Amino acid sequence: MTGSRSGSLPRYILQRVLLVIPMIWVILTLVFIVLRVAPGDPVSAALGGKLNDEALDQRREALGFNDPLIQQYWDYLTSVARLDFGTTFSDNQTVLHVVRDNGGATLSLTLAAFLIALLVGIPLGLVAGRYRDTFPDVAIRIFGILSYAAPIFFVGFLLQAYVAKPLGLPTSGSAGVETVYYMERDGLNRTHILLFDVFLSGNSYYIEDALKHLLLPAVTLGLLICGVFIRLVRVNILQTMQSDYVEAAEARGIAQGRVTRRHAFRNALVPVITVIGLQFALLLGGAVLTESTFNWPGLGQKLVEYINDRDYVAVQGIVTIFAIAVVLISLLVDIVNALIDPRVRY
Amino acid sequence: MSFATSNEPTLEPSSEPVISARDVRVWYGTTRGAIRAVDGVSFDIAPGETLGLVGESGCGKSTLGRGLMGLLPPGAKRDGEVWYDGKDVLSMRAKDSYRLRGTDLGMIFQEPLTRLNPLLRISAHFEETIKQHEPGLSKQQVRQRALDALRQMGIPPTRYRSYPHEFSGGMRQRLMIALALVLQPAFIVADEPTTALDVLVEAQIVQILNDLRRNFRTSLLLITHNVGIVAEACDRVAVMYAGRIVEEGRVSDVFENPQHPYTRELLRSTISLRTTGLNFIPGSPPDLVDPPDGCRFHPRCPDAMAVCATRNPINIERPTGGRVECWQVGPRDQIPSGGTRPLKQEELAVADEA
Amino acid sequence: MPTKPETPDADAQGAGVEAGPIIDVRGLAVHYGLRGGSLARLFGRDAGVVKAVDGIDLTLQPGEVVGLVGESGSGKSTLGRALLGLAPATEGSIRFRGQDLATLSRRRLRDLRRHIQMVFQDPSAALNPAMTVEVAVGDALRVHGMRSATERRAKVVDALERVGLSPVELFLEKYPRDLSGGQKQRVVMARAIITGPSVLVADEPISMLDMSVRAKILQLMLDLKQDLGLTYVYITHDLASAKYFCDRIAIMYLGRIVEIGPTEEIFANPRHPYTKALLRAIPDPDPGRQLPRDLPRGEVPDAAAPPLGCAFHPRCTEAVASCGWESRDLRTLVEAHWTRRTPEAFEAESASVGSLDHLDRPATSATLGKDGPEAIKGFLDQVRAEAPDDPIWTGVQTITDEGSGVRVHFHEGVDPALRRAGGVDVACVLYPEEPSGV
Amino acid sequence: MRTLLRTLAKPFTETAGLARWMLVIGLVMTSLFVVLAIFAPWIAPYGFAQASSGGVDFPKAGAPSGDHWFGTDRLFFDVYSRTVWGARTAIEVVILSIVICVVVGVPLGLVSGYYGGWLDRVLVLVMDAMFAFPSFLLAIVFSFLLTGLLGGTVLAVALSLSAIYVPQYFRVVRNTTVSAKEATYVEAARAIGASDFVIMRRYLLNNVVQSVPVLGTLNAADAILTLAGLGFLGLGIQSTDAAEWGHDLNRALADAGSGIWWTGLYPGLAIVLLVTGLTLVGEGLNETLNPTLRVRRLLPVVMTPREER
Repeated sequence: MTGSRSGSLPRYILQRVLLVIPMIWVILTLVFIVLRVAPGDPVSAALGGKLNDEALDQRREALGFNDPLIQQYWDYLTSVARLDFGTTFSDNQTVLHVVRDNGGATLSLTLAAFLIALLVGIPLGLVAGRYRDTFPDVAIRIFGILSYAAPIFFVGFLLQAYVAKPLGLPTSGSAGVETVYYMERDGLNRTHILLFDVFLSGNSYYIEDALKHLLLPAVTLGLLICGVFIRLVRVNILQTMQSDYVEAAEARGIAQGRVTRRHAFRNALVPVITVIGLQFALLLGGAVLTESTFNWPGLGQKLVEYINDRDYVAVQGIVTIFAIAVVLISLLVDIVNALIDPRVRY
Repeated sequence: MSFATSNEPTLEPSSEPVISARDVRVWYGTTRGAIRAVDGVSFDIAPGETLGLVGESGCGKSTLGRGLMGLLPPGAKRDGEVWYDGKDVLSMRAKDSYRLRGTDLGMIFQEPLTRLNPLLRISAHFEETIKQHEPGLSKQQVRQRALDALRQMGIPPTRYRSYPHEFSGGMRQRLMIALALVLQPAFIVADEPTTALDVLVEAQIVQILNDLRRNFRTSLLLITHNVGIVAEACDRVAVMYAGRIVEEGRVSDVFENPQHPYTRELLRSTISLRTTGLNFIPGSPPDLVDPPDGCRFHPRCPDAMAVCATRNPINIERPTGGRVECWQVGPRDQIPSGGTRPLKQEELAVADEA
Repeated sequence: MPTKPETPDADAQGAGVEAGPIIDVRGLAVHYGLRGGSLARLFGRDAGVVKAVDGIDLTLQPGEVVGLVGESGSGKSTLGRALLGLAPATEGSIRFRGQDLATLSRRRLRDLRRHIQMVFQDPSAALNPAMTVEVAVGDALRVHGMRSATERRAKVVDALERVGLSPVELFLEKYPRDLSGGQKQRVVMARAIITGPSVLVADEPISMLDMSVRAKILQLMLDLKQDLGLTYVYITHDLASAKYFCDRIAIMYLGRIVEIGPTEEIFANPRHPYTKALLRAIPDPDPGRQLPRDLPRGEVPDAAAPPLGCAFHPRCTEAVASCGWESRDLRTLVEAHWTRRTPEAFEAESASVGSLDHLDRPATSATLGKDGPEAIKGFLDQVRAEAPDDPIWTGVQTITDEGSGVRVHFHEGVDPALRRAGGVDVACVLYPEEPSGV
Repeated sequence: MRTLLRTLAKPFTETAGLARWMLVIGLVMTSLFVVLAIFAPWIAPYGFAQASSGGVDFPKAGAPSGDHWFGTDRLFFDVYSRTVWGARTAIEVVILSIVICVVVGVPLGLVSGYYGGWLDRVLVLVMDAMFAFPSFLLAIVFSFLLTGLLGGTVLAVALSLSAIYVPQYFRVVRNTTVSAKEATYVEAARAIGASDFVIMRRYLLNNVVQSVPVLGTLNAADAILTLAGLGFLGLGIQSTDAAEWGHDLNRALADAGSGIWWTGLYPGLAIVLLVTGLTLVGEGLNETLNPTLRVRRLLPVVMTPREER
């Protein structure tokens, strides 16, 4: 074993990138099975009462729903490969267009929430783990459990009922109507992501307006994963604090603070990175509820609308895009992990 | 660094002991009561000397080693005195005794892989250790020191920037030893340093430990359950049983002429190349929450006398040097009348075996 | 086994002393696939092969104790497990009383395990923590079809008494966690003997136990052998207990038997350099003994890429030209040299020698250096002058100039097979084939 | 029976301090809701969809009073009664979905982990894909499909919850199986001639299911939140079929601005309390059963004065 040296990092990354293809294939297949095979006929479900039988059949034929399943499956895979996710029934837009118009709002919301959760959750988790079973630990853990246990819409309800009014904060929309109007009128919607656009515009009024609208939803969503972060970081700290190498470092007389920072905290955060990547999935789920609660014009709210319209094509398209996003994020997390942890060789 | 003087060995061979433990006790609190893992242990180690500490598992030898280093789990309590460089390590402020670690007191562990931080290169381990204690050194000097220590352990400088998992078991143990030696502490505790290793690698490590005292003038407390290793690498041996050192002296002396029945039986039950018949000690070591009265070995002792079950044996000088705790050796005049008749023992069944 | 009709091999057992070996292993190889990267894992592709056991011939005569001695990675445990069919043979055959294990169906193989049983190294791990002693020992009967709980109990009580766990009532209801190490090992033995086996494979049965009970368990094994007429395969890394316990000993290294013969002969007159090294290395409580100075260097090599030629040659102190010298040995040599140099000298030399990583691919010739042939030759001369007796120099055939450095050619090595040498068989080029054969 | 009791009591006897308190408080909180669920018809003064009593209509969005402790909502329903009945719905759905998860996930994980090979690879890939997918979105999609097929029933919602949690049970059981099957006692079982089925049932199952209680309670907590989330989006159980906290909160959201706090507060608090209770139980169990987190009970040591030796 004397000669066993690290496998090469580029090779690992290449392998990992190649692995994305089968993963996407599996997930697409699952989406297809669940949304296309299980429910039967999407056209009559969506448009049942609205069109006559003949028209329905024409729509079916046009959309390929009369083809054999294997043909539909192939069509689905090839159209996804061409980044064509279909056209919605209910408002007759391409799914890609829907995502462009509403995805930005979801992205702003999730990023802000993620930032809040990171900035609050990780330090609190570190403190709780380092000072196990002391008062700060107990307090932080209770906070963590409560913030996870409180449903988003309940937190939203409480914030709207007791916080929004006294502070004069808006309870809906990703920015005031005026801001949205002027941003579009003046052609300032460069990225189609309102939060970025207001910053790019450099206009402090717009920025303030957008941030005000963002505050409550982001805090609501951020609290949810904040609890998860606290728990995760704390458990990992507990484990590394007990590890043999921490004791060995102490036996070498390395200063306590340094041992904690360099050996315990650092090593504890490596597995956390993996899980933080997974939390992004939780965040996307939570975003649906947050958007409904605060009437936030994001993709999640759009998804719920399509579900209520029983618009299968739209649901399938949006779900497919979410799925691909998740696979890509897990790829990113694995690569970051390999860069940090030398033991990840294969 | 107030203790930097230890880097240059100035003591003469016949001088003061480096470490001098007096009546050290380490107890653990549990729901059943206190476990008396170490219960009144005294010994001295001279500069450059290796003391082997042997005993069955659970006799408190590891606890003693960690107790000296102050590496005890929560819930443990220690008392007694451990004199080092004119100061009692046990009664020092925690901060001061912590400062002794690495520069003056070092430790080598059993499982080297888990003792190295998997995310840090070997170089980082050395740099942080040296920098901690000698912050004035330049980067180049630190590197020099580290490479020197590695070289002496037979690790090529080409491996300096490797990660711990890239080394083999024996190399990792050499790394640990190099890491413990890099600041040239006066005293090192080695806790079963070869247990997880193969026979040939074990022999290599024993050889390294054996060379330590010559090349570094480091005193060593070598904790092991292998009497063979003691015979090969130690000057003196302390035999531990149920939290106490029952016999102690020069290795050749103790092994050739054991005074304590436990030492004798332990040697007899060890299977070696010269074994021609199988011997064993009946029964098992006692529960340290409630150890037997008198001599703790008396329920298993083939030579037990009436006095052994009631009175603690007295720590006396062995006939040929060293110390022993056994009524068989003496002092005769302190044994109450009738105390010398053989103790009637209950038959020890498998139910009590270790 | 009273509940089952007599099987043919049980008949053979009843027939009493049988001519020929009870177990006959021919050309046995057990190879494992190494797990590769995540992509390879997905498609079940293997990254390489570890030859855990490679080309073993071994016979067991009824009633004898054969020791398999070696360090970790020597394949001794794998060989032991293969005897029960627990590690599937890649090549070769294992015959138990003439019956080839490989030809048996899974079901028949399971039945056969009544006759070959196993004792494990760590008794705490070998017992299911959720089973009481009675259930654990009785389960061996249950899986072989003994349905009646009372019958089982009688047998269990008998087996526990045999291994010395009496009074039995004290132990029947205990869980493993309530027992001491020695007691657990006795339970494991009871489970092994309860089906009436004829062969017992004992995989380091005493190495995890406390010193004071080791002798006791060894004594128990001897008693059981006497009472039940068992044949033992005793797997250990401890030559001392093997010397006391075994009739014959096979020394294993990296999946091969390197020396095999009667115990007295092996100890009185070790032939293979590895056997000699092991004998020198075992710590002995004799304080008069001097520490050996000529220990083999290095460690057991990676079994996935074993050395060329004789697997022991990189560590061997007696190695000669034909042992299979190769590029990796050159790397070891250079690195060992650098552990003797000052850091400045190392920096300078390392700069002129360049990277050594390409030497990790095994080959009988290797390039070295980037500062021109003369510089590198000078360097090698210096290395040689430092340790002129290093066996690697016997293996160097020529050193020719090539590009910015040199190419070192080694003699082609041979992989020595086991052959007769005096009273034993040994696999080493120092002991050439004796013409007479078996 | 004794051993069963001892196993059940283990988390209490073997823990100290915080972990024990979390467990006790969590159990008390959870049992409170279980009692509410079982005895809902007796505890709740009115039915969950009852808008009048004795011929008298309830007030619309009436503030808390002696007749209606938690007030009434815009549909004239009694908030207190709906909150109590909601406990029954939540517990029903969660128990059903956990049972489905265990029945499907545990055997699947056991077989997949034990045999390995192609089946294992495919299952791991599928389950990983499902696990990585945003679970709430998955729940939405499944309840969208299942309520389409089965209507907004308890079974439909429980099934869609199971669909998102089965991968977790599968992963945990499979991974413990993979490591447990390397244990020497499994090898020993093979050595005595045990068949694969016997090994899985008698040697592996027992040791593998130990991780299920922690997972089960933590999933139950998550399931309550998911159920309420679905209800909030109007995708869960129809409000005429049963009382559901999430659905009530959805209707209460409009009240938030108009000072009608009682319609949302009580169902919301119920969710928070039940989820907190279950999380406390789960974390308490985890700290007890997980050896890397367990704190041994230590008592202060009193060193007796030295004996004369």
